[in-house]
Amino acid sequence: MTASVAMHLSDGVLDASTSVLFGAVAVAWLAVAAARGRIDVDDRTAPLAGLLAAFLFAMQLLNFPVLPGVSGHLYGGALAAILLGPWVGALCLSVVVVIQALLFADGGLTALGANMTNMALLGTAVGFAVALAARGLARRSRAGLLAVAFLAGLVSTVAASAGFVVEYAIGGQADVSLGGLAGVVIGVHAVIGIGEGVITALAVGAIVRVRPDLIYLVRTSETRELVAA
Amino acid sequence: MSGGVLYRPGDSPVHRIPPQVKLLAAFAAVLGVVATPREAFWAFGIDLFVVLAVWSVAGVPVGWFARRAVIEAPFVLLAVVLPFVSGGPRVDVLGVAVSQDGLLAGWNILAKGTLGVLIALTLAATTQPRDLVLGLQRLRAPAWFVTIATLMLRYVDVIAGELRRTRIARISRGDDPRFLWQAGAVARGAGTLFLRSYERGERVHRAMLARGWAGHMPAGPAAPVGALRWVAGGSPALVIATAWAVAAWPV
Amino acid sequence: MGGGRVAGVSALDVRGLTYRYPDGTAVLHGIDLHVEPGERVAVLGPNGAGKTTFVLHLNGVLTGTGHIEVAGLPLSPDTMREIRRRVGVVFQDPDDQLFMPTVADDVAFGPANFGVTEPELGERVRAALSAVGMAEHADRSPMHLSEGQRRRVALATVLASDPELLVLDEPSANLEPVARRELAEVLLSLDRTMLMVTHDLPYALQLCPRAVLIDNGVVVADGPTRDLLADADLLAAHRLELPWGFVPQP
Amino acid sequence: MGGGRVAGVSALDVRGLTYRYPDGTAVLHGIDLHVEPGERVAVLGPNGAGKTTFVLHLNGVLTGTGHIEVAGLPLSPDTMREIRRRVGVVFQDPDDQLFMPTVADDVAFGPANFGVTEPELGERVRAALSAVGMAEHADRSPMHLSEGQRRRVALATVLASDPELLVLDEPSANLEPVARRELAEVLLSLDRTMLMVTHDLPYALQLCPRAVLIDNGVVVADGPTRDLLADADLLAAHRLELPWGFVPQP
Ligand SMILES: Nc1ncnc2c1ncn2[C@@H]1O[C@H](COP(=O)(O)OP(=O)(O)OP(=O)(O)O)[C@@H](O)[C@H]1O
Ligand SMILES: Nc1ncnc2c1ncn2[C@@H]1O[C@H](COP(=O)(O)OP(=O)(O)OP(=O)(O)O)[C@@H](O)[C@H]1O
Ligand SMILES: [Mg+2]
Ligand SMILES: [Mg+2]
Repeated sequence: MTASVAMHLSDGVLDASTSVLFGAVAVAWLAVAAARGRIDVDDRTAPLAGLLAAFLFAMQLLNFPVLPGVSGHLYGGALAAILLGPWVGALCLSVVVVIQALLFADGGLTALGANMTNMALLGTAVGFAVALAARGLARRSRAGLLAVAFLAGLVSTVAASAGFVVEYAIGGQADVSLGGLAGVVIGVHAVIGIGEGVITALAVGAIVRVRPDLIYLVRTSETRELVAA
Repeated sequence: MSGGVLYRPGDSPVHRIPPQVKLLAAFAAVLGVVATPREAFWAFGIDLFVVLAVWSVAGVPVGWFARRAVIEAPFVLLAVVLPFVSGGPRVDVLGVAVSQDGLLAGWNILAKGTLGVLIALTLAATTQPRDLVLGLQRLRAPAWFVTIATLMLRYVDVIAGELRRTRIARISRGDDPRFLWQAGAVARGAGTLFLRSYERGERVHRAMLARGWAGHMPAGPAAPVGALRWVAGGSPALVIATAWAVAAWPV
Repeated sequence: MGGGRVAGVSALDVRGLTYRYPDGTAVLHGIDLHVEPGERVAVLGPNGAGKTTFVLHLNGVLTGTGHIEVAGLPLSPDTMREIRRRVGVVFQDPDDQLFMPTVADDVAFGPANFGVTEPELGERVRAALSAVGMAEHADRSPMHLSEGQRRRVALATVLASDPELLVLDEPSANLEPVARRELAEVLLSLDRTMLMVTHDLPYALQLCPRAVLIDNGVVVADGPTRDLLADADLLAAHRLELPWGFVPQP
Repeated sequence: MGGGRVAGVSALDVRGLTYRYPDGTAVLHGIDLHVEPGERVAVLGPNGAGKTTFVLHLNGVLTGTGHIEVAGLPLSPDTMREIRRRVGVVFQDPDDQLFMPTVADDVAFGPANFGVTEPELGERVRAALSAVGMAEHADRSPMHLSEGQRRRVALATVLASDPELLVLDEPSANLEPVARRELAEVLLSLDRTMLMVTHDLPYALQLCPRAVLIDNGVVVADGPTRDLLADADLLAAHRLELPWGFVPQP
């Protein structure tokens, strides 16, 4: 069983009103994202978003071994943010979360709002914030870009799990010690985040070598130097 | 996606319900389950009965669902742990003192989570992936959603195809296929696979554009769904909602 | 079929087309080409000359710099959809062209997008599949066909859209000899403006009265196919030659 | 080059090979074929006859029922690796063959797996790429080549492994005419046992003294290529015919 599946909340963990609340949060955020990041069928954002969605989805199907005994799948918040930017990235991942719930029953239908908030929205937003903050480093060299990708992957995973803790604090169905819960959940995801960071960095590294034009973070500027590096 | 991962081809009345009806019914049913007070044990019994009835009409064996339901395992763990770590008054279960509130909370997650997974699996088992997207489109999902979801389902095939091609190419030239599945190779291969699939996906996307695709399939005049079919398709959700209403009614 | 042709307007007008791939490879260096309505033009040239890259510009799949006009309509983001309705491109690799779950769905995709509805849609699909001899495979998955069968389905997807300008990139590759001849007969019977990329010089001579030779991203020769193929020096300079055993008929 | 040949052992021996694809399509219905060391055999047949499916059995990519023996070694899970060293298959679609980040890496992949080390490895890569005229593209990504260029690299990947039995599925498709002739010269100079699937009958006649005709999953004719191609009724019955303008030389 993959540890990161745990981030897909199932039905019944949150009460009905909290589920609806986060459904509203997700819809509002996505409305903003749709207005800011355009999916234009004629340019490359559409196929890139579709392919990244399919890729994350397929990685889950394959359930490939990360370490002996531990299998996992990329959850992709930082990768989406780096390749597509924060807005289209959020749109892309929300499709993944919805389709996973509908096709695999992965994550409860009533928990969709909360799951989208954590993985599609917090994950990409925080991943992008980290990458943006370190953009200078990312543009300096290939190694810098990889380091930034790693960091973004790590932090965004932890941020998504923190979202779960907040939701549980608002509408959790049992009174457990929040401190303890936060410690366990965030601790586990810090470890998972290392794997996420490594894979994010490897993927970005492979892409920048051949198709630097696909990377939103550097697309606008000094891509040539990066290729040369 | 041509096959569909959990889809079980069939021609039962459940398969034939229009996808938009099925989607709404599934959401309503899960919402009904989640809103039901956790002490109303009988209501969950009715819910389970409804789900079983739908399966028998759909002709999908119970064992199939049981195997797929393990996706929920991490939360079962949470449900089992809760009675031990929660606060509040304690009760004795088999000689062990556990939190009464925790016990109920654990039961709550177990019952609602399981029912939720079973309902979602019912949807997945009886609906083609592309029909799901069509259903969402008819329910007025935003255009960006339909576009990304449509491309995504196409591209799952592209990725699977590229994976298969790469594997054949490798073993034909003396690679040991087992090595492909070792940790390092997979991690490194993921980037290459991504690019390879992206570039083929890009060409497929061009082919779709070249033949006039504009982000979604012309949905055509969707055969209007008569009131009767809405009622038939929605009846399981209706029963679950009734159970909820009775259970939640302040007496 | 077709659309009324406006007198004096050429079917295709390309001027100064240049293109560079995202990875930096510069491929087209100023292509000029002018095609009259009803002409059938062969596009010849060595491997890597830029023929496919050129062809992908004709319906806006790639966008370089320069001017492209189809039947008087300049290609721009606004006219893209209308241009795509007018121009049908059969890609060199059928795997790039086929993506629907069944052969029939795939052939229906284009016309459906351009607004053709049942019952005409079904009729078009049947006609296109019969024209390439694949009617009996309508319900199979395109991924489970042989290479030559996929090529034929790819052709059917474009025939079904009934475009005014038909662009074919190596249409006869991987076809069995009889299918190859039948394709020639279908194409001749269509009476449509046509651009055909091919390495098969006798096939070009058989089908296209006019030929252009592209090398290194520019048009290096343009004239009657018969004359081009008779110019042994020209051919040799661009890695072309008539095949072993071929004797041009008088 | 090659390995010493054991006298009296045939290069390839296939008996009663049958195969059905996972989706239920039965394709091979008992193929029998016997090839002597050094023979060059053309494999002809209409689209969908099962030629590619047959060829993919020769190095164990597909596994049907029946008996396959390469140079005396029966194909089985234990001998698979050794068989793959001996048999080099050039796939019909070069995309199925190429997967490494650069052309040079891709060509080196096979020999490196079979234990060839530097400096011989580099030498083999250079030789194979020169043989197909792609040496100057060694450091590019195979994904960014034209169709014909990919075809040539695919061929180089197999030549570099120096197999005893060379199997080519439509090697001349999408090649420019000169590359096509040069390929013929390379293949003739190799002096290797060879099986070549092709729809190009003159090419088959030029390269292969013997031909087998496969249709509907069985071998329906086997004999000197010249005789097969002279039998117009046989050809017509299996959707084959000599191309327009081709005049067999005496
Ligand atoms: N996706 C790509 N990225 C970068 N370069 C490319 C790409 N596709 C093709 N090229 C290069 O562009 C040049 C022209 O390619 P193109 O496919 O247009 O050739 P072509 O004339 O169609 O050749 P062929 O007869 O082999 O099909 C070649 O040098 C090729 O290597
Ligand atoms: N993956 C597959 N799954 C199911 N059927 C397949 C698959 N691949 C091929 N077929 C079918 O098997 C038959 C033989 O296919 P094959 O590719 O061997 O033909 P071929 O003789 O190589 O044809 P061509 O000359 O067109 O390359 C065809 O009817 C084809 O539709
Ligand atoms: Mg080409
Ligand atoms: Mg074949």
